[in-house]
Amino acid sequence: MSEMNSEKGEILEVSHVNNYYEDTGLGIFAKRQKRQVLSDVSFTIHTDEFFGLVGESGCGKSTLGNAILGQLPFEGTIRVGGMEYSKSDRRKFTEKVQAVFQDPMSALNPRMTIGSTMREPLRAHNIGTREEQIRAVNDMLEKVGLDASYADRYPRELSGGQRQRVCIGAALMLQPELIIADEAVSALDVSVGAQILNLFHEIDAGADFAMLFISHNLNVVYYLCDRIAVMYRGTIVEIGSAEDVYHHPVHPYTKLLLAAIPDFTSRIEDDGTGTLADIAKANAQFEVRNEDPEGACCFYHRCPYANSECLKRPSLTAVPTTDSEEHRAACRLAAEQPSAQVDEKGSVAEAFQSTC
Amino acid sequence: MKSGKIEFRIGCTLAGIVILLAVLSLFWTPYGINEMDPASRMAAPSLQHIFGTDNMGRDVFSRAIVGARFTLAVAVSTVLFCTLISIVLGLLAGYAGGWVDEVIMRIIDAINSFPGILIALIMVTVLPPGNYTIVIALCIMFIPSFTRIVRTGTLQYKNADFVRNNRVFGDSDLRLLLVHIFPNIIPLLLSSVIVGLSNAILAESSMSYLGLGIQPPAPSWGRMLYEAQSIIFNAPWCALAPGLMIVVTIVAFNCVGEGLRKRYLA
Amino acid sequence: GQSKPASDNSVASTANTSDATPADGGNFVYGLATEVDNFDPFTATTADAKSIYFNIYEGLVKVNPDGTFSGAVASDYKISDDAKTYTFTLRDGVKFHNGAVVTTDDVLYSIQHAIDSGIPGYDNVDSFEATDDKTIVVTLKKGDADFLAIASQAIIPKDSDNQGELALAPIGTGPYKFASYAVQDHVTLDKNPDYWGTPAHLNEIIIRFIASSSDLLVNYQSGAIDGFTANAAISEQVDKNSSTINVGHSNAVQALYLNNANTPFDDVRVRQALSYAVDSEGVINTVDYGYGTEIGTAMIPGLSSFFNDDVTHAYDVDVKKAKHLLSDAGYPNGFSFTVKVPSNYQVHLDSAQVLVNQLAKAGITMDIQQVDWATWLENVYTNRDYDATIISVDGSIASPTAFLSRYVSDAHNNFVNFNSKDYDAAYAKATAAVDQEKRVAGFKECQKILSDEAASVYIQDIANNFVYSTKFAGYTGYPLYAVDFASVYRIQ
Amino acid sequence: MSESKTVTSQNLLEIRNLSIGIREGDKIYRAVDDIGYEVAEGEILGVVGESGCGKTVTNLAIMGLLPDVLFVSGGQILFEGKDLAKMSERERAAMNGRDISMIYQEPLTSLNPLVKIGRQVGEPLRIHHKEIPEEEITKRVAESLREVGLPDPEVTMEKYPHQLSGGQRQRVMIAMATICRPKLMIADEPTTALDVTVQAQVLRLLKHISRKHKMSIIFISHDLAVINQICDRVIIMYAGKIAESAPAHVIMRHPAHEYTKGLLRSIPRADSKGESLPAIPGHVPSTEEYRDPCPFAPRCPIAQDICRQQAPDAVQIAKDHVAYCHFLRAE
Amino acid sequence: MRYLIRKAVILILTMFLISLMTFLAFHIIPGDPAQLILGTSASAEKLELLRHQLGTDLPLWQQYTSWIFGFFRGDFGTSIRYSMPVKTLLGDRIVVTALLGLMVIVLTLVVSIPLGVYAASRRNTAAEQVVNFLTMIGISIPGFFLSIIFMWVFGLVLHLFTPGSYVSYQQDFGAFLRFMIFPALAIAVPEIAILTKYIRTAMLDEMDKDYVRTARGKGASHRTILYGHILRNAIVAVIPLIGMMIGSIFSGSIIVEQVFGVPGIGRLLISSVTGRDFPLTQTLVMYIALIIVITNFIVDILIQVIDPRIRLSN
Ligand SMILES: Nc1ncnc2c1ncn2[C@@H]1O[C@H](COP(=O)(O)OP(=O)(O)OP(=O)(O)O)[C@@H](O)[C@H]1O
Ligand SMILES: Nc1ncnc2c1ncn2[C@@H]1O[C@H](COP(=O)(O)OP(=O)(O)OP(=O)(O)O)[C@@H](O)[C@H]1O
Ligand SMILES: [Mg+2]
Ligand SMILES: [Mg+2]
Repeated sequence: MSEMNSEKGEILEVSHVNNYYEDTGLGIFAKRQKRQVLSDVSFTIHTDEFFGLVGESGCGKSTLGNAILGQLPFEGTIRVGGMEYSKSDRRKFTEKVQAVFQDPMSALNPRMTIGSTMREPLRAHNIGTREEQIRAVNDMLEKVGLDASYADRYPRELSGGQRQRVCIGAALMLQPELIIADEAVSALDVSVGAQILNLFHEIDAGADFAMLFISHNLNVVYYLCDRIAVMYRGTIVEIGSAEDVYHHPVHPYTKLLLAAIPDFTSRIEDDGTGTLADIAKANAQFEVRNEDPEGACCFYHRCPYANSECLKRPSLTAVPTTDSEEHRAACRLAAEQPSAQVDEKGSVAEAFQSTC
Repeated sequence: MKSGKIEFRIGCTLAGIVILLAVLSLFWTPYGINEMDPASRMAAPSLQHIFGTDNMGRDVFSRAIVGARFTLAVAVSTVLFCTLISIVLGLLAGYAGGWVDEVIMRIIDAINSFPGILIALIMVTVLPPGNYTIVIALCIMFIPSFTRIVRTGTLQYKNADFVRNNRVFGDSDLRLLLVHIFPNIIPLLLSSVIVGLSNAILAESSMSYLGLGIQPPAPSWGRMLYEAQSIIFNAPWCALAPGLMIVVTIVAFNCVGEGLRKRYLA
Repeated sequence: GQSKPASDNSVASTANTSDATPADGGNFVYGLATEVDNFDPFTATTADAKSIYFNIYEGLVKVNPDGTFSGAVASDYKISDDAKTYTFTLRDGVKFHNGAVVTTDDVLYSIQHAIDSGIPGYDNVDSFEATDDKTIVVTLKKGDADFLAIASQAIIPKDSDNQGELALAPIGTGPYKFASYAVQDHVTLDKNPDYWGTPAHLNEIIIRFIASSSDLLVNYQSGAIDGFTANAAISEQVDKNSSTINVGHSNAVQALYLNNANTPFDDVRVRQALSYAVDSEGVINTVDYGYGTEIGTAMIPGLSSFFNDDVTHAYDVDVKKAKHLLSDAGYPNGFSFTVKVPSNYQVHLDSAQVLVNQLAKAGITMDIQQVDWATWLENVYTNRDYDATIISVDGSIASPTAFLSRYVSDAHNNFVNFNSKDYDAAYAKATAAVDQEKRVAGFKECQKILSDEAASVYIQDIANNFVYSTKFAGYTGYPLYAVDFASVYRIQ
Repeated sequence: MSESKTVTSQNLLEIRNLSIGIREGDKIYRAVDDIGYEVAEGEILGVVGESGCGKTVTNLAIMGLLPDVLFVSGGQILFEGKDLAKMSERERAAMNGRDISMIYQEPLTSLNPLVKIGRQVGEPLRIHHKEIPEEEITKRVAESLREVGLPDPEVTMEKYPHQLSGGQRQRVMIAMATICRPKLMIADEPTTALDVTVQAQVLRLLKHISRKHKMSIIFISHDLAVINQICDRVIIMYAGKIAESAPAHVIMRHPAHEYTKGLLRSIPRADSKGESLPAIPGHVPSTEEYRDPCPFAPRCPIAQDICRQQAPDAVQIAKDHVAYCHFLRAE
Repeated sequence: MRYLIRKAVILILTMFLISLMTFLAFHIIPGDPAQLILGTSASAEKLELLRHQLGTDLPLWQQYTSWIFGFFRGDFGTSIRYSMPVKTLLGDRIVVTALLGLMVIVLTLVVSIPLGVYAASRRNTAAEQVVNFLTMIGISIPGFFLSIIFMWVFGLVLHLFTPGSYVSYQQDFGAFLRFMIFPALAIAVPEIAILTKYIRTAMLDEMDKDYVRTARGKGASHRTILYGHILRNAIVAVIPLIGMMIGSIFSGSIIVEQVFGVPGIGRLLISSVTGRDFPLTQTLVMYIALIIVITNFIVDILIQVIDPRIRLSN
């Protein structure tokens, strides 16, 4: 909550954000219905902090990112540097927050030169003369690892990694206090993605800004971020320092996520002699429990530990056994389960299997 | 793409020839377009009259190339005006959405379901006389389809990643529309505009055919065709010359449009 | 005779029809470029409709091919010396198409209906009565030698048209009776077997409505129709070996009508200049293939006894004189004006295009503006909101008054706004005259004034040719626009 | 453990000196340049490489499904000893779906949106086994849907692709690809579009099916970790050429080629937090760009002049371990 | 349901707008039906009388409301020009035009679907080029020029039919069809060309889709892939065009009916406009608009029926 870490200062404050999409339903007889995408999302990002948001596809990560950018209507409050978005104040707001999106192929206007695109933020905010703007663009190109000659090129002449550099450069032009990076490396090749991650590292060292880094790859988030939030079905299920969440996960979903990450130490073994039932059992941890009652814990339908207590949605509670107060999880087990050095990944899977 | 290029070239060549003839007619025609000679009426094509003469003894070739001028002038100005209006309407409807979109689209729908001939007739009778009333009539008939194109394009780009990106940069709505969305619709629009040119030629000739077009003695191809109808048996060249000119021109524009479409949308 | 016999004009006919033997029976498909939408002889006014119902209805008297009149429903008539009392004797055994015998009641009803319907000329009827069951006496307010023409108005059964029922179900006494009608498609007429006079040869006449006169041609060439009436530009296109062309007149005055109330046409010198600049013969040759008849005044040559041929060449083309007159009138460099031409008449559009050339020689620029017929009627004819127009004006009856009355200053249909005290006086004098010679002289005088004043630029009486297949023969023309199917027969 | 699975002697598929050209206007580029590898019966072969290096194209060539602008410009594709590249389209069609099948990266677009799942899954049977009656096909479809772990096959059969989740669609694709029990299945990035949890299921399933039915799989991915999970042997491709090929555990532990090394290093791992990743500088050349004889030369830390003059030969580093680099010595 | 209601409201709104537009248009353009009927020799009193009979002397709003109330009662008024109830007048002609339209649609579908599929299946061959060339020409020929040419070539030169000898469908349906095939063809040629082109393009677009590759990967035959997989998807993309086609078939029939002398509603529309026959024109315009609007509505539904993605998912 707000009382903690106040000395550090908050750049982003998200409190009790709910968001709905109207399902227009194209069908003739389709009913219009509201579908909740974000439910009661609250967290803060401190100045100069890299904050990671992970979760499976469709859980609402991008929706949250867009809500913060003021591109979507939502309920609740979001403050960036103490300021709420309003259409009339869009300019001032955008000075504080900028974004880098997933697909560098489509994020640049194909009919504008790189230089022109990068000047766009300055132009929009009437910063400097033409010459000053051009100089600033050249400096920024340099900073993101491209030379000034790229200013005259068109996006189609650049590789994916180069384009993502341009996007990052453009986002930095206004020296924002917060950058939202939505899957900024997911579309890139491994080797190029690494370059971009490095770039984020470098500019982090040089400039003063916080970042909301959205990704579905826990490894990447852990690598880059100071703090991590795990989202499931529009709810934050676990939040804490990168170390705590990655190494001492509390929420079953976080554990599942970690267990599913393919790594270099284990291999899937199967001699083909088993039955389909064996496979089913092995996959059980991923299978869907048929019931998904209203108002229950969002993970109820997949949770091996679920019991009747879980029919009431738990709120984020601090995990007691950690040294850091910051570590919180939305699970009944959060309070009772010792999170320190719990299980290895293998045993998580077992836990999942044994209950199904 | 290669095939697009070939079409584009063929189209440009044909269109070039037609336009050249039209321009030529500004300075020179073999005979006056209203120069009549009853003695040599309905003369078959010959060296004197390469497309023959019509029932009043006028040189069909001269009339056909001057007709090119009128027909093209009508087509070009129609498409020009209508594009300008449609751009405004389409961008507005697409970008603003909501009731603005609803109102614009309903009117467009109504115009679309309204017989074109009636629109033409109204315009021609209501507006002050002049060759370009037909332009306004055609314009109204063409606005729905063009507006749709612009609107669809706008909708397509309204939420495009790069537009969203620039919105985050702090660009104003107007700038987003004019600098980021509109230029990207241009290729789509351009090929439609060129196809629209040929539709305008078709429509102009249909209107002239119904007596609603260019005022005589100025020839337009539609008018020439109409006048040639009664002598088609004895002087088929009078109908074939403007008819084929229309076909060639439309093929030319369609080729150019197709070529452009393939080049930019492939 | 009042008109040159039509056969005199049949120059274009190459097939020798006189040898052919007539045969009764068969049908004839006639193409009409407009629609007959109304068969009520009291309300229908389109020339095409009249040309068709000529075959269905008859009046007390009926016009002859030479322009004279002879008895129809009436077998006999007597005209008093002062031309004020007309006595008609009903013909015996004339039957309507519905089988009823024509009685004096029917005739009285018809006359009253004509008066009620405002048929021109009937306003002059003072009283009418049946003195016995065969005799009808009509008394006029003032003597009118032309009343016979007026008395050719249809006789219809008593009470048959109180609500305009005849429009769709005509009943007359003519050689053909109405059989069926399909909107915009065709009308069928059947032979009237009970006809009192020489019965028709053909059993059935199908009149097909065709969208335009050029389509007439196509349909004729394809064999879909057997005959049609059209101007020379169309009729000249047919194959002359298999067609008979009966050259006739449209019996209408084609002119470049000038709005005498508008500048510069309020200046007689300007109007005269235009008349000198225009070469009617050129128009006739170019547009009408030489078939039209040149005129110099508002009278058709068909009414030959009244036609003032002296003024025909009063304004033979003289560009110098035209220019001279123009500079006198204050237009040394010419001027420009717009001519409104109804777009449904290709002849007039073509004529206009020829005139553009001719007037240009005298330094006058004429811009053509096509208007649709309804617009023309409202703007040009009714509201007189125009400078000039090209049109053919016809007479509703075969009488000089039909052509000349509209030039009287306060005539409701004086759409050219002609205003001449001399003319008004001359016209009054002519119509008052009972004596035929005086009448002729009076009307000729009127025409002379129109010519002198150059009320408009009179061009021609356009040729209106009846074209039909050589499988048929016998067609006879009239000085009215009428198509007499009864005269046509199939050749064996 | 995993080391136990090695290549059997019998090669199901052998690719020799395969080159694939791209026709673009009047120009011809090379998408794949003189590559060769083999797949043993029952083996899972991983193909790794960055985007555009030619993974998909190579495998489309095996299926005979190259788009019009691409063509096999040289080499052989031997399947059970017969050269696929020389076969007529008809002969190819007879094998596709029956002997060789393929699953694709994008499970949504790879299914016909207007056709019910049941029909689509049963289609290979309908095509290749016309003798099987319709009820039997329905039964087999249900069976194979159950096999890929889709609950309620009868219900699923009546659904349309858009009514299924990504993971379910991918499993439908697998059911479709295996229904005729092919000898070789090509899986082109089958898990890239899926969430990690779903990915784990699909990998497990593929492995099971391969082992159970002795089916060979060519598994394409750009994620080395995924490859490591299920593959027996791995081929590393770079810019249309093969860089290295070895058993999976060897590649992961003892990479020989500089590209492979770089690739492995640039993956963020738990222990690299806070450090700068040793990323490979530069980018993969596109097909239109000039490529050095060793295409990796511009990005290679140890590149010398020779790399820009001469293509490296295959160097047999160990049994089953081959790399293409001038600076490697055979052991 | 909401969708249906919304659509219905929009439909009514559009129709209302159209009726208002027609009405206003009619009172803006010059031309007095009474004058048209009575011609140049009519007297002022006669005109006044007729205007009163026709009701054209009433205030505008009264004329409109009386028309619209009549319309809702199913009374479309009496044609001024033909002095017949509009309903009677329309009866036959709607059938004629509908039959004509139907012939055009059948011709178009029968020719363009196989042709489009064929062209697409022969991608980059001479055959495709020939089809492309033909469609290009087909699109470029003005309908009336084509009609004139048909009339000339088929009617006058080859004597395949007799221009002008329209036979009513009630009289002899065979002869009716034989005659109508040419006007139908004159309208259909450009439509065939357009549809062929669209089908070809849609097929080509679909051919590059992944599911086609899947089908080929299963070993499906060329034919199965073309007709079983691609065509259905291509048709989904083409269906919206059919809505537009109805409109252009109508415009086409206006001219073609005029040229070939077919007594359908196209020809009636022209004469009703030139005759300032307000009740007739208004009804015709409403009728045509209704057909176009309803067609688009049907197309909407059709797409939903064919495309399960848009269909109700329950
Ligand atoms: N414009 C929209 N209209 C309706 N529903 C939407 C819209 N955009 C997103 N959604 C729905 O909202 C949910 C969250 O979407 P969101 O894009 O935020 O997910 P995400 O976590 O970013 O997923 P991914 O990892 O795939 O990007 C999804 O279920 C999606 O279907
Ligand atoms: N249809 C095509 N037209 C032109 N070039 C193509 C086409 N398909 C592939 N290519 C080119 O061939 C090369 C190899 O493409 P391929 O699809 O095999 O790459 P990939 O390794 O599968 O990449 P990814 O990981 O992105 O799927 C690329 O450079 C690509 O540009
Ligand atoms: Mg997202
Ligand atoms: Mg690929």
